[in-house]
Amino acid sequence: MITLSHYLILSAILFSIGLVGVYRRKNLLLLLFSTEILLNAVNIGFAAISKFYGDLTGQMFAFFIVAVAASEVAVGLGLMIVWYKRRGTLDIDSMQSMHG
Amino acid sequence: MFEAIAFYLFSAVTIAMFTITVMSKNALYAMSALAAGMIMISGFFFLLDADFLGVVQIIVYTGAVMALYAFGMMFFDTTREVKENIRAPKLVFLLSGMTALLLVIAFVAPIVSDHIEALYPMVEGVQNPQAVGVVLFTKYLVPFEVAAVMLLVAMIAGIILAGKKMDESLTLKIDDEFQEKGAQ
Amino acid sequence: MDHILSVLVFFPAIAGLLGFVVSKESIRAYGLSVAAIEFLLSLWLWFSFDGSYPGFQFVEVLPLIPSFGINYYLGVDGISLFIVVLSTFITLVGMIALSVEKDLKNMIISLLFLEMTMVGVFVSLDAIVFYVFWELSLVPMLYIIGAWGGNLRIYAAIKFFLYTFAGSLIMLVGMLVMAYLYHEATGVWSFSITEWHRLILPENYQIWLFIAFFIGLAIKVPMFPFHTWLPYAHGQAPTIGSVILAAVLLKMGTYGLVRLPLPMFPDASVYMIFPVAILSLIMIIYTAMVAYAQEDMKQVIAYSSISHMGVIVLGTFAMNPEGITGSVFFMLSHGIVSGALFMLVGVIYDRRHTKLMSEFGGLAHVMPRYGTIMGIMVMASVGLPLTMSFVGEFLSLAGFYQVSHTMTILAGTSIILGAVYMLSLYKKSFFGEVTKEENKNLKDLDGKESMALWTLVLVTVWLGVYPKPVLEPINTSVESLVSFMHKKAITKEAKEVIKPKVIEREAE
Amino acid sequence: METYLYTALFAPLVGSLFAALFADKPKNLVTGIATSTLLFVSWISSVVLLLHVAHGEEVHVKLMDWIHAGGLVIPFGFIVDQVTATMMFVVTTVSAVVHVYSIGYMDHDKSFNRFFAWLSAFVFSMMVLVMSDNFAGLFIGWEGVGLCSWALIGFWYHKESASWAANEAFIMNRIADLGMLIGIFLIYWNFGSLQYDVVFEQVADKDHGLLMMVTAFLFIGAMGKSAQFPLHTWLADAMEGPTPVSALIHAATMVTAGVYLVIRANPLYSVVPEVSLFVASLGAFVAMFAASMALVNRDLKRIIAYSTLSQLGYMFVAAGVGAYWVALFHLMTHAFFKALLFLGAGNVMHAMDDELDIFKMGGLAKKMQWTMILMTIASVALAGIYPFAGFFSKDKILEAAFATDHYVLWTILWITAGLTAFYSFRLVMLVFFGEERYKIFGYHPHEAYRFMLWAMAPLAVLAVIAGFFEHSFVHMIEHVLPVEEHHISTFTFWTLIIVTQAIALGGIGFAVWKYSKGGFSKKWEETFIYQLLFNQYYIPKIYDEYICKPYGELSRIFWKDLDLKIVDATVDFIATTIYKSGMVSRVVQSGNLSNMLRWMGVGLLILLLAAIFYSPVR
Repeated sequence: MITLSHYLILSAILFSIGLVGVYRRKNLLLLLFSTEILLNAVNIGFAAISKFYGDLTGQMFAFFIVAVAASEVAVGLGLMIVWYKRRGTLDIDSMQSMHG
Repeated sequence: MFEAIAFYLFSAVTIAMFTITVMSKNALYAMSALAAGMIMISGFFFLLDADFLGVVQIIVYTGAVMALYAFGMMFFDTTREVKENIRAPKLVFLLSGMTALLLVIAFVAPIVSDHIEALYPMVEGVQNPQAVGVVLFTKYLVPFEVAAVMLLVAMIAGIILAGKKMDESLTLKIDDEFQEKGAQ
Repeated sequence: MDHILSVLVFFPAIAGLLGFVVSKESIRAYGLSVAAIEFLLSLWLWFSFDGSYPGFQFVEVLPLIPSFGINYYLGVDGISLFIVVLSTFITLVGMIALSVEKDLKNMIISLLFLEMTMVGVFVSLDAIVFYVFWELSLVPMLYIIGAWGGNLRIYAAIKFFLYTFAGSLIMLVGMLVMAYLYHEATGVWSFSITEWHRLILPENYQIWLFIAFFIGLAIKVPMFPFHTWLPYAHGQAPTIGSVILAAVLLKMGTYGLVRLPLPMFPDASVYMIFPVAILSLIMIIYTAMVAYAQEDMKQVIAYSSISHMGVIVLGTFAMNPEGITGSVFFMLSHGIVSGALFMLVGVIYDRRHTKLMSEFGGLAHVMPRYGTIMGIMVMASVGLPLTMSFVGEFLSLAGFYQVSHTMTILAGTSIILGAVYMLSLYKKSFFGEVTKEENKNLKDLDGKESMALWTLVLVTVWLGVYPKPVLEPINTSVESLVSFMHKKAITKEAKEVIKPKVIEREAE
Repeated sequence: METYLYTALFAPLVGSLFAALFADKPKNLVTGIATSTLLFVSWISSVVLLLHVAHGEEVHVKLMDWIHAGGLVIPFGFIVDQVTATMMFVVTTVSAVVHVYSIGYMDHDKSFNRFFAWLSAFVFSMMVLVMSDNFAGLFIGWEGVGLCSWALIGFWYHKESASWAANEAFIMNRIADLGMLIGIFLIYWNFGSLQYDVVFEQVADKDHGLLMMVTAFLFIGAMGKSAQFPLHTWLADAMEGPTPVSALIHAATMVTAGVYLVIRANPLYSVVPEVSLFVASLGAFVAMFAASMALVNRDLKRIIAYSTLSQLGYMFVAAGVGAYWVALFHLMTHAFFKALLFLGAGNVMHAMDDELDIFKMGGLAKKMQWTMILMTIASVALAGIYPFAGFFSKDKILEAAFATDHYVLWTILWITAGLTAFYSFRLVMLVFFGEERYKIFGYHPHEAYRFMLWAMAPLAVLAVIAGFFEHSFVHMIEHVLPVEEHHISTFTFWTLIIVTQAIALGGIGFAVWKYSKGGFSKKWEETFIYQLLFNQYYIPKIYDEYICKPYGELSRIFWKDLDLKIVDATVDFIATTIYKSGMVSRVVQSGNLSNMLRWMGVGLLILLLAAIFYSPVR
């Protein structure tokens, strides 16, 4: 029987995979992919909780997360294109002007 | 039984796909794997009786987002292998592993106990999209509209950012100053 | 005029906002008239104040956050009334003597905002409102020091801001704990200071809370060893900044002592008399000596302020009507006298752009009228009878004498040491021959300076000779405060130390 | 009578304010005349009051409440009883004379108007001092005279020495004032009031130790104002002021305020013999101590200043042994002849272009006959020769000391009487007789204005005849002060008079004999004793070396080392520590997104740990 814990553990694992990506990726585009993984991992968690507690709120959150993710991609990609046109690279190490 | 099989199957595929996304050196592979993973995730949603969410997942992610990425990648040089200077890879796995472990511990020994009461319980006998629609357009109407506006704003922002006239924009000039400072 | 206090608080602020649209040429007249109206309003407040009633008058209550008992709660009693009048008066006088040329508009607008916060602190009876005005008062002052100050102005301004801000945060914690304890005791949330006064706490709670409040207030006073921001602030601030800082802002600390910890924690106050008195003594003697060593006229007066504030704190902790009345009166007189002294230094600074005493000498030949006023104010600062300061100093020390004989003698050295540094200041800059060529053709006081300064001289002498109109309302409120503290005290020592009026003393 | 009281009190104030209006204007004779006239008015009122109270009445008025706080009620109340009336008479007489005299003396001074403003202000303060009916009022006057004395000593403020002396006087007085203030506090908290009558009524029920404290602290105040050892140095330095000021303030009136205080508080002092004995002993010591310094000094005014000190010592002896009326009597006679002496010295200074060294004078009698006569009268009176005023009062002091069995005090005073006679005539001889040394230094002395001499005349008359009013004075004063009959035999009485007269005449004779022969040899000036006396027992130097300089030094250390380097540095240290920790941790802000993400991961990990192990919900 698949219980809530299964889903949550899956969600945790996917989230960790996303984290690995976020930590090790230097290419901005691929970094953005990793964040998508994070968001999706969380979405699974929400949907699962929504089901096992019989509450639609979880799904609602998942919807908004999807909406946020979509906007993020739109803006993020736009920024990346700008950056790439100017610098010819998407490597994070080249972006250090916020150096404190 | 069917559910268990489906769950494990989807899980395995999703994990594999996402791992490829994260580890692959080729951006095209990574993107394709990501798209596959997304579809598998929509499978989970169907399993979880969240039909509407599953559909949205496929349309938005696999359809819109991945298409966006695909178009975006056309701007970049994606045929080359991505060169990444990864520092302290062990640390990455350590951190992620620890986080995963802790999350799993947290979930296996549920801290959030059974006291949760459903705010908007699912109504028996009503189809999921219908129920979602009712809640979305009553309780979450304002956030929903805000999300809509946000998407609109994001869309316009994306158009402007990726638009043609960016060479003359203000950001460029400021950026040159940054470069000079960075050089110093 | 039921809302006279609100009008007093917000009129300058609204006028300040409108000031942005006033043209540059007429801004001085505009500022003057706003300050004058505000002063007249405060005079009206004074005249319609019932001096024989000890409690709060002109009370206004308006709920702000009812669920936490935070109200917009204003009121004045004899203790705060005159400090309010002092604030508006000093602002007006300072505005008259204002000699800033650069960004005059911004200066006047900041002054008006400052006036709002000053009046606000003294009339608010809700801890949160009090705290808000208390913190807001830092902002215009920060701006005044930072924008019109001397070479080290940024350092001085930031030091001033951070130091006092850190102190008041500790006080804020005290306030929150106090509110929590009030809630625990009564089940109701309240930030009303008058409600807090009624809450009787066990002694150990009192002591901790007292310390929290005391640190916040002590930095503002400033008590030794938290005093070092003051010389910098004074040294760098423009004249008007120093005047208001010394005359009114420092009084917030001592006023706070009378208003908050004393009636709230009578037992802790008695318990802490000794350490506080030791700090005050160090402050009196030590800073008086430091003042003597200074080379800069303004620094002498800055340190002398600290020394005098020590006497005020000592008088506050006398725990009898004589001492507390004296210390409240001394706040007023110190406000007027030190304000005048800073203004006087400003006069010479405007002419010579230096404040070093070694640059002067023989000024009495060149600027006789200036010398006369300076002489009067120096003597007032020294505490000569028939000036305002004497009344305050005499009563403060007399009050504290009941607490400790030896410590009063030590504190009394302030009258000697005060004479030492003030007279040597006067001697170095005004007596002797005119040695420097630049000093030979200095202009004497001009019209606006004379007007501002003579007003201050008149007030100093008038209230020195006939302090009754001011002393009586103060005394009425202080007497009820002290007998209230006496009734509220729970420990035996506190009951013994807090001595209400003689008649009540004998009745027991 | 109230009208007279207020007239006597406020006439000088009006004069002062009037003169102050012209303070920064050039000389205007009107100020001098107006203030003098007003003082004359005040004098008339005082005389009327004196005659009124002579038969045992009192005038007591209350102008208004001054301070009212808690249980402390201080009114502006004024009382004129016999003591006050005597003091008022002395003060107004001397000051009226001095005002008129000053019109001539300050003739050429550019700050003529300012001088009169301060002088009249001084008289007002002095009147407040003597007329108040409570200790706080007394303190107002007390500080007021101190202020005026400061302004008048430093009148010629362009001189460094003058402004220095002014500050010294003020600060020394302040030290004593602290004692007085403490005395006042003690009185308030134990007697519940500061009114004389209320306080004196309760003396009987109070603890002896308390009364000792009260009297001791009040006496500290008196010591400062009356320049008793160790606070005496300011008086000699105060001679930097214009001479009329020295005559009025530093001889006749202000310095006697201390004596007045002791006399006024006699109900307190008479019940504490310990303190009274101390007062008397200190008085006797100062009498001798000051006289010894006067012996060798070369400065005209300083000699007279030391003689003032010495005579104040006499007064304190009288007050200390319980003969309060004698002290007051001596205060009065002394005021007359000492003021006269100073004004005479003023004439000399004027004639000699402000030269003060008596060894540069000599033989002035020819040029300044009248001044010589007046000063000789004053000196004889000072020496205490019958029938001059000094005889009566000084003899009474010696008698009182002897009769109360204070033989040591008597001996000291007796010797001092000889010294007094000697130095007074040393002065007269060196200034007015002998070789005309001033010619060597090129001075052209001339007699003072006629009206100045006329102005001095009343004082001269009083210096001669005041003594004869002894009985009427006793008759009047016994209403308020204890007048004890001393039980000494007629034989002892006459012996004492003869012995005293003998030593005084001996002193005069020695001085006249020695200085008509040309004075002491140079060798004497090299002896240790001479040097010791000439340097005023090195006390000013000691004060300078061991009090002023260390104070200055300590102040500097407090400022530079303690305040800036420790207290402020601690604060700054806290600030810089926070700042530096920021500098250290800014490495985190490398601007590298990847690094920042990793830090975020660390934070997430920590939060998770906290959530699991420290979860509030279990």
